[in-house]
Amino acid sequence: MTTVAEAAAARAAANAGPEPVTFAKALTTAMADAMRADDGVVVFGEDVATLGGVFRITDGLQKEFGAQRCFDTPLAESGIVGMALGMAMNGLRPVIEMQFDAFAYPAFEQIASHVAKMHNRTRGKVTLPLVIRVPYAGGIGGVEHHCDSSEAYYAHTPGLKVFTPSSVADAYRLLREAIASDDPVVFMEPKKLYWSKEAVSLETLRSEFDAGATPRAEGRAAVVRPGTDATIIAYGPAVPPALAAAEAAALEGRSVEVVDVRTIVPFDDETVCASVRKTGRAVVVAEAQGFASVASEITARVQERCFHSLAAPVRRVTGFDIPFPAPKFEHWYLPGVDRILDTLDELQWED
Amino acid sequence: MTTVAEAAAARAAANAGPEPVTFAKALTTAMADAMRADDGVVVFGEDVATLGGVFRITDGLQKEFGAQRCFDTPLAESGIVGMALGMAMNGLRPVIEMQFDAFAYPAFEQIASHVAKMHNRTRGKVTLPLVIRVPYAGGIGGVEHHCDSSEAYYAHTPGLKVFTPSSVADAYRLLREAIASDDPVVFMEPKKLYWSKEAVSLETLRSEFDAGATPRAEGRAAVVRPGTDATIIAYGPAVPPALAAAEAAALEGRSVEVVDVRTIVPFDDETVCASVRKTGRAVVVAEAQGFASVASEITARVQERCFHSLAAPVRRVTGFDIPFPAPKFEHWYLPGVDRILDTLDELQWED
Amino acid sequence: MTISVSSPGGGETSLAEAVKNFGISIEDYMLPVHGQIQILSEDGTMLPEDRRGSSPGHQYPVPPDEELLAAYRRLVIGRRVNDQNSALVRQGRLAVYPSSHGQEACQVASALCLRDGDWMFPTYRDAVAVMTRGVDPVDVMTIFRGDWHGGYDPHAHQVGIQSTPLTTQLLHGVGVAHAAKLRGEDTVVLAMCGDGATSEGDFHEALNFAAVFQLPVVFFVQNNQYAISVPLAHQTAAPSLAHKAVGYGMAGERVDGNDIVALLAVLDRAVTLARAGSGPLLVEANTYRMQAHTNADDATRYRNQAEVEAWAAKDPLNRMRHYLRAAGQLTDDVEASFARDAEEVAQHLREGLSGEPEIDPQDLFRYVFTEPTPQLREQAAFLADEIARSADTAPADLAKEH
Amino acid sequence: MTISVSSPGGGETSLAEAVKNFGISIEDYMLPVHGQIQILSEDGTMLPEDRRGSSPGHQYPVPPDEELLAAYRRLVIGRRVNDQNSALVRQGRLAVYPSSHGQEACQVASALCLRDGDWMFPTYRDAVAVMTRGVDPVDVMTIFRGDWHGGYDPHAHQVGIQSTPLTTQLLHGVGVAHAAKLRGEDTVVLAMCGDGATSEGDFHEALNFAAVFQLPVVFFVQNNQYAISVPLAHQTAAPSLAHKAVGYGMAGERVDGNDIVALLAVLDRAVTLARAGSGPLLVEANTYRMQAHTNADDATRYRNQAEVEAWAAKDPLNRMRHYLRAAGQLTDDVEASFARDAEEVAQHLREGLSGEPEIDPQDLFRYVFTEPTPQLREQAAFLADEIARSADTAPADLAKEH
Ligand SMILES: Cc1ncc(C[n+]2csc(CCOP(=O)(O)OP(=O)(O)O)c2C)c(N)n1
Ligand SMILES: Cc1ncc(C[n+]2csc(CCOP(=O)(O)OP(=O)(O)O)c2C)c(N)n1
Ligand SMILES: [Mg+2]
Ligand SMILES: [Mg+2]
Repeated sequence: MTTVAEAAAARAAANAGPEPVTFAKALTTAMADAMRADDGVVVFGEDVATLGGVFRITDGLQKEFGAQRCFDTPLAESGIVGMALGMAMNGLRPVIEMQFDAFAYPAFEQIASHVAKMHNRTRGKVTLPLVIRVPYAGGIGGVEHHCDSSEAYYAHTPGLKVFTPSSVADAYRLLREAIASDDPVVFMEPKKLYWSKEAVSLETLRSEFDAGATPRAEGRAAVVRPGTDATIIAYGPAVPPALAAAEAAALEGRSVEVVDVRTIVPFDDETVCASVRKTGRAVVVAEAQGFASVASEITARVQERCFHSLAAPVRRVTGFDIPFPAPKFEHWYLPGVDRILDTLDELQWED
Repeated sequence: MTTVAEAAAARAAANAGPEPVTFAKALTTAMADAMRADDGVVVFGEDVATLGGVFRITDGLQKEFGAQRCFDTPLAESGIVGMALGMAMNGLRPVIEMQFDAFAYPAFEQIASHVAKMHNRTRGKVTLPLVIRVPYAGGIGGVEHHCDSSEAYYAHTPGLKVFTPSSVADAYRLLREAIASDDPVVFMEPKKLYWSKEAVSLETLRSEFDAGATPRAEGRAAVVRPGTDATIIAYGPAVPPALAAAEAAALEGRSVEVVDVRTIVPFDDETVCASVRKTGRAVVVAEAQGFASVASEITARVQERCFHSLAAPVRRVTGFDIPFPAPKFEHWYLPGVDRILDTLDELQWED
Repeated sequence: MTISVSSPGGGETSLAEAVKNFGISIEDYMLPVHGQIQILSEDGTMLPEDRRGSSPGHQYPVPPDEELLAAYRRLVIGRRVNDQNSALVRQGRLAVYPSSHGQEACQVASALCLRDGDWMFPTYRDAVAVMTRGVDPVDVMTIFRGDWHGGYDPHAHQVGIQSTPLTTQLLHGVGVAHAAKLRGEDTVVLAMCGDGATSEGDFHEALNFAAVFQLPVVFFVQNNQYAISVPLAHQTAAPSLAHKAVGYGMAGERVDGNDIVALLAVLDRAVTLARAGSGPLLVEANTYRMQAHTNADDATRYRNQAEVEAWAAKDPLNRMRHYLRAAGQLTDDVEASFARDAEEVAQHLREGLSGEPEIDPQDLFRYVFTEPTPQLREQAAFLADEIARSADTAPADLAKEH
Repeated sequence: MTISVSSPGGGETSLAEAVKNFGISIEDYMLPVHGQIQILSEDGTMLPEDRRGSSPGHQYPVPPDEELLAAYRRLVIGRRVNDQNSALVRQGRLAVYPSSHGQEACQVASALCLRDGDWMFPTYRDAVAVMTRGVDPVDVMTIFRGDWHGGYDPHAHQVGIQSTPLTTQLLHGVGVAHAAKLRGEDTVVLAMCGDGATSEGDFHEALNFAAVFQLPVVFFVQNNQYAISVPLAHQTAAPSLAHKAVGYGMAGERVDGNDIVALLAVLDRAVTLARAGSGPLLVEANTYRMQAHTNADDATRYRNQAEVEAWAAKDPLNRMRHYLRAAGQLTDDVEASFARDAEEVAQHLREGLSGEPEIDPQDLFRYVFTEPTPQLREQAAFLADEIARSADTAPADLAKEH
């Protein structure tokens, strides 16, 4: 809740204050700052060193920190995660990149059976300060296997934290927090937001983070647009269409609050439920296929916790239960403003 | 709904009619019958041939059908699934065994990126009649990695069907259907039920199946106990405690209907919603950790579809969001009768 | 279906047999030649037999000149296809194209070494191989145009989908070969991947399964020296990728991947051995990815022009052209006719990819399963309704969508 | 932390260096000896040097007799531990125990070849190795008693958890070695797996990563001929598992896994080479799983008694015992004292595993993360409440649970 003002300010104030910064730049800066602050932080993966990553998110890190702290590995994702686990056991804080969402699947056993379980299995004797960065979801016209929304696989796996920023400021903040965390974090980066820009000051974010001036974003959803009539709960790539839908709804006289989940695990029941109890109506928006998804979870817990405040069932706007479609079909798949507005319309306003 | 009578009969009539048969025997017989009926059916995996599987589910198949149709592979799950995919492309109907739930994870990329997508990707030109058998869930005092409930990973992946029987008759029927299906089926076998027995006639089931006499179980939930006051929705290993809870509730004067989902994908909204609309109260019971799970999905869709019939929020009784615990802790983890009864009690009966 | 052949696990026998056949040690059978097989020199002259890099147990018949001429025609078409597709990307007609420019000899040889009934399992970069095998070039481009995940029927030409998840397709090839073997068919499978892909676990599992079940699979690695930006030295510390065969009890071969003569000789022999029951083989072709990984990549960030130029001098087309001209096979007329054939394919591509493809949103739900589930039917109806409603309020030409 | 050593990818250099050091070819460096290294004959006599299976570049110093005596003591204890644990399973004190009976020489040598600061990454079957490394035997049994997933602190003895998902732990060992190398520490990692496990993709990825980054990891494969019911011939068609080293540019070794002298010699050399910067090595020990996979398994379903008996004749304890007695090292007194030491460990196990362990249900939520999430706090409270309520209605002795 603390970031309402900030986020609104950042999003709106493009005409004054700091220069616009891309989401990608915020991520790169977060890694560089973390590497400067702690020389145990190492970055590796496929094409992250010389090339700076296929999305250039690790650009410049090898140059500044050398080939020992930012390096390319052989092409093997299970190898990357398994080796990172060992390095985390032995005093380092690896930040690893999976090149695309679906290309993290070869590492699924290492992630689900070891990364998620090592701390618990050893009664806390082994901690794994390890960040697995996963560029995810669609909206970029990518071919098959390059646009999966895989967050549910991780969110369903006990022992993993799952973060997913939707704003430039959160990209910086959440990645710093993920790297600083002693728990393994799967860090889901909405690819389509990499080139989005906001006027935020990375210097300010850095000094705030270093000073511990801002409360942790982990476990705190952000009310990114206040409203009174209904709540949209969204995360990652679904936040921009959610905000746009709220804006459009406002023109029709409906005041819609938008909550950005930010960290799926741990989940912020407090902020989400406070909003829904206030508005009495809720729509959950997520890009992933809906069946047995994070959106299902949010829907289920909101109705469990806010049942008597609800004027209508909690509704979902998600991807269809189909493999992510080819580029030319993408626009029919992605939850867009109209679909969200239609769903808002159906929340039994006549009652 | 068609199986209400049958299931009730089968479960009750242990004193008359056919000899008790184990769940394991029903599965073995289903495979043998399928192999007899279609010589394209091949069975392979780790230790399935000479040994007959660590649970003996494939016992005798190599002996009857030879080493070409039932054989052991090198120890590599991705290899097993990937090779099975190629064999399915080339005219066979592989039935493969993953030795334990968590040991299917090395195959996750093959399953999620290929098995689930090949039919769609090729506009239906390639069909994959492939069954991936996964012994799953706990209740057997197994050590780590041997008791995961992994159904949500598959159910969330579009393109996979997910079956999970809870009765001996369904073990036979659903496995025959899975093998006969032209779509890939992840066949989840509750380990703790392998040694459960029911008085059913495998001969009758066989001739019914071969004659197409019974309607398909795929996509049809079964009302395994009728009731009027509340509905318990469960599947796989959660069905027996659900039935026991319903029985206990009956002693307290509450008539609880129990719906066995049977096939998670495709899901039977019709039967589930008809029950909940009738009773007005619902509890979803599943052994898997609850977060972003199949139970979340069922909860979400029931409240979406039955909101105005609900006298109380749909509640969940699931595993905790922790790695599956060590044997001596298991009883605290598994959703048991008391926990289900407690939850039933909380469904705002006073309203 | 009748399953007829012998049981898996015959590893030792087959190695022993190979050794007997060639009169060499097991290690000599498995180990690739120390250099690589090369038949045509870089300036296009045929090397004397004792300078081709072969050694006992590794001998290769040279294909007749007519075959070489036909292969050259394919090279010319392949090069034209690569360059046409790259142009189509620049014109916005294709979203992306991973070009095999420079690797055309590998592409052509992988198709020509197979006969009808054999299977090929290609990657995203093997479009030219797939076309050479007979698939309509426009259909091959569907994935890169973005109107579906793939545009051809794998069964029609016995060509697997062009796989993106690296190395996964090798296992599919192993499965296809296994099914064929169980039925007693003499299908050979050519399973293709890149140098980077050899690092994935599935590479290991595929080679091992093929070796243990003694399947007729030729694993063909196009070592183009890079996996996107990562050079071979970061993929392996082995003397060559072909050395990996040893760990599976398999024979490994190295071949000059810009020498179509050597490629045909080596792959033909491998396919023949595999068909005769030798078990699987691994062939590594040394070649070079002359262009960036895809149009989205900037190769200047990780390699220098001198390296690229050194490889340009080894161009597979030039070499073959010089040889065939010197041999009197390639006259000006023939060359002109090849150019025309190439231009025809290019034109077919341009035309086929010129308009916007007709697409039907309901296809989204049609092929997920053999029959849509109730949930998919609901979702299909939801989308149809949404489109219908938006058509009511939108320009008329959108109305055709439903 | 200061990172000080050179960058990864130095594969070629290190191979070339090895070749220079030993004056042999690259292939001869990588290929395992054609037979296997054996120093002690099956009847317990020391073989002459030219009959130990070694070849140029593969020479091994024999450890002094005192070391062999100490190793024998460990063998005696290891055997006793195996048999005691199997008995505890029969008595219901342990849920399961995968015994290394017959493999004790491998178990003991893997612990003895390491020094303080080195790491071991064992499997579920390597309990004796873990104990020999210094972990309390009762703590090692926690996983098999079922009161937690593991009972020891991996950092306390630099021993990874006993891994169940096959081969996954090799990569953890690679990571530990990599971190140490980046800090300039001279840690060596012994990464252990079985014959069956070599078929998994992670085996490939681990060996390749170690080779490419030139890490000081000794991969130690206990080839006990079976993966549950599946014999070696169904795992691989290679002449030996050690041949797999070649594909990574690594040296492979075969050693008699029932000969503790050869094992110590080979592993000591491997650890020394690795510490000196040779890069990783692969050692395959040929041994035999004398008992069923675990107590839950029935080995008579897939192997015959004659095979078991043939291996019984090669028992690692007998061989060492004969040698040491002949050498005058092993007197009756010494032998009696070893038996007492073994009995002491057995008694410690019996006592430590006699009662029901105290367990706290709240532990379920304590270690999932470094701090419980709000959701876990809720669930913890839910369970505490449930237990409290059931205690109200249940026998008093359950009340202590919260
Ligand atoms: C499992 C997986 N991981 C990562 C990627 C992303 N990726 C696509 S191509 C490529 C490089 C492949 O290199 P190589 O195998 O040498 O083939 P080339 O592109 O050179 O033909 C990578 C890393 C992928 N497609 N699949
Ligand atoms: C990834 C994975 N797949 C399957 C299993 C089940 N499993 C446990 S032990 C075993 C056999 C292992 O054989 P090997 O590697 O030779 O070791 P050994 O038991 O002989 O010591 C199998 C298949 C597992 N533990 N992990
Ligand atoms: Mg390459
Ligand atoms: Mg073994």
